[in-house]
Amino acid sequence: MSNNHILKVDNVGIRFGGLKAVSGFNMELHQGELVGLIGPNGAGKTTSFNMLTGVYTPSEGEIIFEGKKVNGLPPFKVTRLGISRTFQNIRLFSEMSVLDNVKVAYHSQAKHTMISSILRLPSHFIGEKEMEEKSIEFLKIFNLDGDMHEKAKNLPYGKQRRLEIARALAAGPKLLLLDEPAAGMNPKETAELMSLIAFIREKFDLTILLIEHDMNLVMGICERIYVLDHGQLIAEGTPEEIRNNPKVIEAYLGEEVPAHA
Amino acid sequence: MLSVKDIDVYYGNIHALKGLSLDVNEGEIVTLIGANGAGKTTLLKTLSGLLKPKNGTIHYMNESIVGKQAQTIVKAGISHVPEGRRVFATMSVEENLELGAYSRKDKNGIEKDMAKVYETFPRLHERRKQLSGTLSGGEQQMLAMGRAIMAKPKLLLLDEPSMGLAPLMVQTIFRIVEEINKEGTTILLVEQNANMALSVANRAYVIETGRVTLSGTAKELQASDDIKMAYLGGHV
Amino acid sequence: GCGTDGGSGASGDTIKIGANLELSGNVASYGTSIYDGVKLAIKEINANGGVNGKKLEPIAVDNKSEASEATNGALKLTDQDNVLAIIGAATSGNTVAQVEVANNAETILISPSGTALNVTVNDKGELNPYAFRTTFIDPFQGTVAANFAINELGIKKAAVYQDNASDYAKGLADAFIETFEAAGGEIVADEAYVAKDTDFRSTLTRLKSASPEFIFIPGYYEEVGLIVKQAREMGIDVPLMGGDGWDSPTLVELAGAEALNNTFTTNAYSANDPDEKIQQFVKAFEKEYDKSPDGFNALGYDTVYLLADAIERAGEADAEKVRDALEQTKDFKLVTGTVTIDENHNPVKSATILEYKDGKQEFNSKVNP
Amino acid sequence: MEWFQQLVNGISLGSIYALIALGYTMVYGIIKLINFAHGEVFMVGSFIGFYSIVGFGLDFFTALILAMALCAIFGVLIERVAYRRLRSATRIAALITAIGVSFLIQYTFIRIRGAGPEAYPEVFTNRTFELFGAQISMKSVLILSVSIGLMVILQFIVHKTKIGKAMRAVSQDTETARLMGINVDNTISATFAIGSSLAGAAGVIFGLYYTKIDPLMGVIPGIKAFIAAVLGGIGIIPGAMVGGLLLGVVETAVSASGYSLWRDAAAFVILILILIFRPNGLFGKNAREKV
Amino acid sequence: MKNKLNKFWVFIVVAAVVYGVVQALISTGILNNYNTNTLILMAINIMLAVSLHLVIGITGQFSIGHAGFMAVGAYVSAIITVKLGLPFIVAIGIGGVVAMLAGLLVGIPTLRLRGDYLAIATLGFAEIIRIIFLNIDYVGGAAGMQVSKLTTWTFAFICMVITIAVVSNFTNSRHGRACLSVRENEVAADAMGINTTYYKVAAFAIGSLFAGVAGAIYSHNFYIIQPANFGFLKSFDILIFVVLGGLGSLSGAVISAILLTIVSTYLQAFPEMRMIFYSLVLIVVMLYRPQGLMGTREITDLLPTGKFRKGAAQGVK
Ligand SMILES: Nc1ncnc2c1ncn2[C@@H]1O[C@H](COP(=O)(O)OP(=O)(O)OP(=O)(O)O)[C@@H](O)[C@H]1O
Ligand SMILES: Nc1ncnc2c1ncn2[C@@H]1O[C@H](COP(=O)(O)OP(=O)(O)OP(=O)(O)O)[C@@H](O)[C@H]1O
Ligand SMILES: [Mg+2]
Ligand SMILES: [Mg+2]
Repeated sequence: MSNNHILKVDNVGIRFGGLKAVSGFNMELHQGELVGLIGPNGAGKTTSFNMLTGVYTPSEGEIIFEGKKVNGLPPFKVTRLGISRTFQNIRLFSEMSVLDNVKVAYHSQAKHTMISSILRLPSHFIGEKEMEEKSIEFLKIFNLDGDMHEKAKNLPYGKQRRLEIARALAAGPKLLLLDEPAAGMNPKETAELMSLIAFIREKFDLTILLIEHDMNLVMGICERIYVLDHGQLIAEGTPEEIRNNPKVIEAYLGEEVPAHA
Repeated sequence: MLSVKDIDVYYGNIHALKGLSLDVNEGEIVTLIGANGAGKTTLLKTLSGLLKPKNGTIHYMNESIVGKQAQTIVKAGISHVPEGRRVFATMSVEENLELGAYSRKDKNGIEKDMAKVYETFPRLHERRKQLSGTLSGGEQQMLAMGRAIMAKPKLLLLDEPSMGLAPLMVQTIFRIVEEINKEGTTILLVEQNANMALSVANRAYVIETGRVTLSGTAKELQASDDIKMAYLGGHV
Repeated sequence: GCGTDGGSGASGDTIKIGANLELSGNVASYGTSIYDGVKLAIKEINANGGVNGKKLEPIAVDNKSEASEATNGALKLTDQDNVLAIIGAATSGNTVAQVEVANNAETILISPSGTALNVTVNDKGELNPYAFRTTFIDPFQGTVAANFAINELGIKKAAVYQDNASDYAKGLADAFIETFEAAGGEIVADEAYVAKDTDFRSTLTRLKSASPEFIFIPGYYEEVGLIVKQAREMGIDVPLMGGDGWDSPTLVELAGAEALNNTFTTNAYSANDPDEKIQQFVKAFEKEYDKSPDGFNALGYDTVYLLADAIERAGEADAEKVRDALEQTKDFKLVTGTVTIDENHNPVKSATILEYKDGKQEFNSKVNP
Repeated sequence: MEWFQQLVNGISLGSIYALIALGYTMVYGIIKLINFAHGEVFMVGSFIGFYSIVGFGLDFFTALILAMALCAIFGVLIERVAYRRLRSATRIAALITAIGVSFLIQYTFIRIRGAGPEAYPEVFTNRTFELFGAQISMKSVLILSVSIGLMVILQFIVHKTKIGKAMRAVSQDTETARLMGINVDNTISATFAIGSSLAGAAGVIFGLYYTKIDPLMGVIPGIKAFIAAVLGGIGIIPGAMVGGLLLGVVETAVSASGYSLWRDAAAFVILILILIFRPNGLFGKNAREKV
Repeated sequence: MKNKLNKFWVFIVVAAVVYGVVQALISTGILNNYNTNTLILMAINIMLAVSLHLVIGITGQFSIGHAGFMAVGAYVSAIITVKLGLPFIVAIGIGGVVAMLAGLLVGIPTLRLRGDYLAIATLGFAEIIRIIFLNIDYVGGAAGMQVSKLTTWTFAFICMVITIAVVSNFTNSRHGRACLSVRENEVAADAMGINTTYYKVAAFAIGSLFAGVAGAIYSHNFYIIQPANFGFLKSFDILIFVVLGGLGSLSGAVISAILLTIVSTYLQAFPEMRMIFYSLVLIVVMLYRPQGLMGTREITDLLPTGKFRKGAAQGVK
């Protein structure tokens, strides 16, 4: 199991001015795993995602994805290598239609050139047609095809969250990073989201890393969990181990651990 | 203390609140639960004067506050902690708290309340010179609540104080909510985290697409199967 | 109609005169000044019974100080309004933008203040058959100034500080430098400024350290006023000289009477000239607009009279005949001098050299072309 | 010592830019509006000063106060009529409106009094003194001190007073500011009043220093003030001051080297270089969006 | 898909018809020189508006120095016909290409700036370009350069149609959507694999190309070009077309360019009130319709087919 890792985070750290937001972070993800990343607010979870996706360049350490070093690459190149993400604060293309949001993500898989589009050559029509069909497929999975001509900003919040995931999938990732996908959802919606995540993992053969504060969700679907506190890894293990880890209880969970998983 | 009758609120053509009514009595914690987009935030914004209802009445301490400016309502004792915290990021913690007391003139009272806030939230005292934009989510939530307390409210409107917070922090926040209430502030609490909300509240309303569909004491609702299905995670 | 009938311009008992001027935009102050002069002249002429019994009817278009709008305006005046003649524009560039239109439509075009050679003669050296001007061409004043500096003031080392955005200033400067050097003088500094500027101190500091005995400053009064003032403040006491662009009562206000001592200008006329014609104009203008006229006012005013005189001599408002009459204008007395139109459609006027003394222009000498 | 004279020249030019930029950055910082009409308020202030000195025979300081007061009212009026409705619109719509307001003021003015220039009366006998061989005019010393004084006052108002805190709160989040009990409309009006009265003061002082005023005089200084404000960092008061001075010194340095025609180009090159290396201006916080 | 193919051809056919009708009116003398010239001016303004629309409306890059690229096209093409004596059509092409190169040169360093910082940098570059021409004696400096009139209605119209077709085809493709996504949320676009710098620069280059073409048509229509014609006020004029039409709406840009050209020419007859009226029009439109005349909609959205599509979408929902 240890040699089929898809992502290896080796002693990574970053500082903002004097603040060490993350330091000495180690993590390994294996093909097909579903892993959780938890920790108190400001622990450096989102910052870690930002380093994994090229938004920030780590000031130390290495990030190896499928044998290739990805730290230092700009975000769009990282995405093209196969890491895509959602955002903690939703970042849709709000004035564009739901369909176009997904098409944008499918962009790098299409081949027709700018010239062919400007001259309306046959390759343009073929390429656009394929994009449209593929994008609608993604929307169908998330049950968003009914809203495909709606502007993204007009969707209700829950659908916007789902669209973000659909869009991230359309970018063709092997590793999907979800930043608090259930934030602002009520327990019922969260439960639906859980099954959806499990479904897409199977269907697209994905490895998933997710940040979440909803312990029902994290403990419910993650196979392994990493816990960050003050930018440092304080624990790693199965949900059961994490739930009972005194350090995690002190820093993060508090006494009232949800009873049901 | 607060009585809302049949209000309709619109965003352009969107009819967000449809003839909604509810009451809050002095000293209570009342919680509103409901799905995304049900209209909870809209209601709070209407109460604090950020939005104007098209029809209906809102009485606070037996006086109509419909059409009053936000600053007048704040002076009258209603203080609103907005969704998403909304601290003034490039101002220090202390300045944020001072702004909370913006409409007050009693210098001594302000100082006293400031001390009280720091007592309730020692973390804020520790960080009082830090720019609030660099605080962690939980700290920002504390600041937002502290800022509202600085207005010396009789009625505190809280919009999803647990959103995006770590479990430990959620517990802290709810503990503080109960403390504030014990010290005499009435609280109207909007929450997605219905479990938590119902466990601290006296009464609750359920809102769906702009209407109240259910109300009762927190105990009753916690026991209701419908509520369990819809809002407590489906574990009947 | 496309004006192929020779731009009749006369319908019934009026003669339509277009004014295509910079009434807004960058150089709005020049255009509006000219237009004030034009309006006054037309009012006077009409009050005196018009030209050949016909009233002059002005039709103005604003070219926003832009060439494209000037072309378009000229097309409107020729194609739509069928004017007999167009007065404008204030600057050479905006006039050049109308020349072809006027030629094609056989409509007279008179620029009151466009000094560049290519207003009346195109780049290939051919005469633009319908284009005229009321003001001097550039080289004459520059030559006069250079001769004056050398012969009257005994200057050996001169500096030039010119308005870079104006072809007028450039023309004067080139002629000055050429004449001055040919006569054995030395140009110790040649600097330029940008129109609409207000702070000239840094370049003046440079000029000062070149120690010239005389500075030639071709340009318009708006900047020149400030330059003179700032130069004196910086301790530059040498004689300063410029052309008719200096001519405005505002110059004295801007620079201050004291700073203007020891400065000279070439001009076709002086508002302080006791000459009856000039004083009449000054009085009429002050009565109408409650301010003293500047050079642009006078040129606008003169342009109308120049045109009216030609129409009168032509006997009818026919563009071709009026053009011929314009070409034959000889020793016609205007406010800005006594004019003869030469073979290149340029006015030949004698220049006067004026000296400022305590804020008053005083006659120094007269130079014939 | 020519360079010293040139440095003096540069600082006096720059302090005029700074003076206009102070008011500009104030308004700019709070409602994030590139208020092109600021240059026109400056122009109007200049004319108010002119007419009250020449027309009504007031003394300089009374004229200055009057211009500041009337400009404050004028600025508030512009905000009420033209900008208030656009608060929730895109910034670019507000920008176009500002350009419209700017044209409207210019050409209404031209319509009323013509486009020609007016010359400011000499209210002080201009004294100059010599320092290290450079001629320094008392007026430029006055302007520099006024600019620095105003900067200090503004900085105090914005950071230390209650209204200043309200202004900063409004600039970050109007809705939450209202929840604090802040009257947003009044706060914005106050900002416009202060910013516009500064523009008025700058107008009068400009007239005093440069003598010539005309209805289009606000255009170039308006743009220069915008540059100075951006150079220093949007909304940062000492930034506007430094930005203005820097701009003045750079422009003078270019002219002093004999490239006066390239002056504006060089100023822009410097500006662009600074922006490329410090994308938020000299004093701007690194406001990189937190993802 | 078929629908989109058709849309393109419908546009071409409509264009051909408009051209034919106007040409006939010109030949029969019903439209005089003045009217024709106004139409040419309109075509130029449309090109400028549409090219800037790509930069601001589609890609969201706040450029307020578009006149600079127009100046490059105007001067370069004028040099080619006047000084080198080459045909006009070559001049248009080279003028456009050189303007595009200028766009690349300006775009690459500045497009990493945002918002007002980008605005001031583009304004600065346009001024630099203008000052460069001001200081080159070869093109006449401040006095300007005389250019022979070679622009005809045909040249202007064809260039305009090409501009609209290219910008519209570009926009309605994955490349245009990439630009839109940059406008909407640059961070997210980047995270979705869009090379945001590339698309910003590409949009800027295409915008500059057509600004250059418009400049070439412009310089050969008004007999003379001077650096003063290309100052920031010109850039503002173009910006006003785009914003007034509705940011993000190509047809809005076209419509407002047409309307404002008409308003502006009509107001020539009221010289003293002209700018007052013009500014009032601007203010009133912005106050009562801050999203611009068309908002983000296209004219085709208002046609029956567009309505049908929207209706259908709502039906499913
Ligand atoms: N661009 C930045 N500049 C300065 N500090 C930053 C920046 N980005 C993040 N930080 C700081 O790094 C720390 C980690 O932030 P991060 O957003 O990663 O937390 P998180 O674990 O995602 O928290 P939450 O659960 O609240 O989302 C915080 O203290 C934050 O303020
Ligand atoms: N500014 C706005 N413009 C238009 N519609 C809005 C606006 N704000 C909210 N709405 C709509 O009004 C309805 C109620 O929204 P509201 O924000 O009050 O819901 P909520 O119950 O607070 O949901 P959440 O749990 O997501 O915070 C939703 O349909 C929403 O889309
Ligand atoms: Mg986070
Ligand atoms: Mg809400």
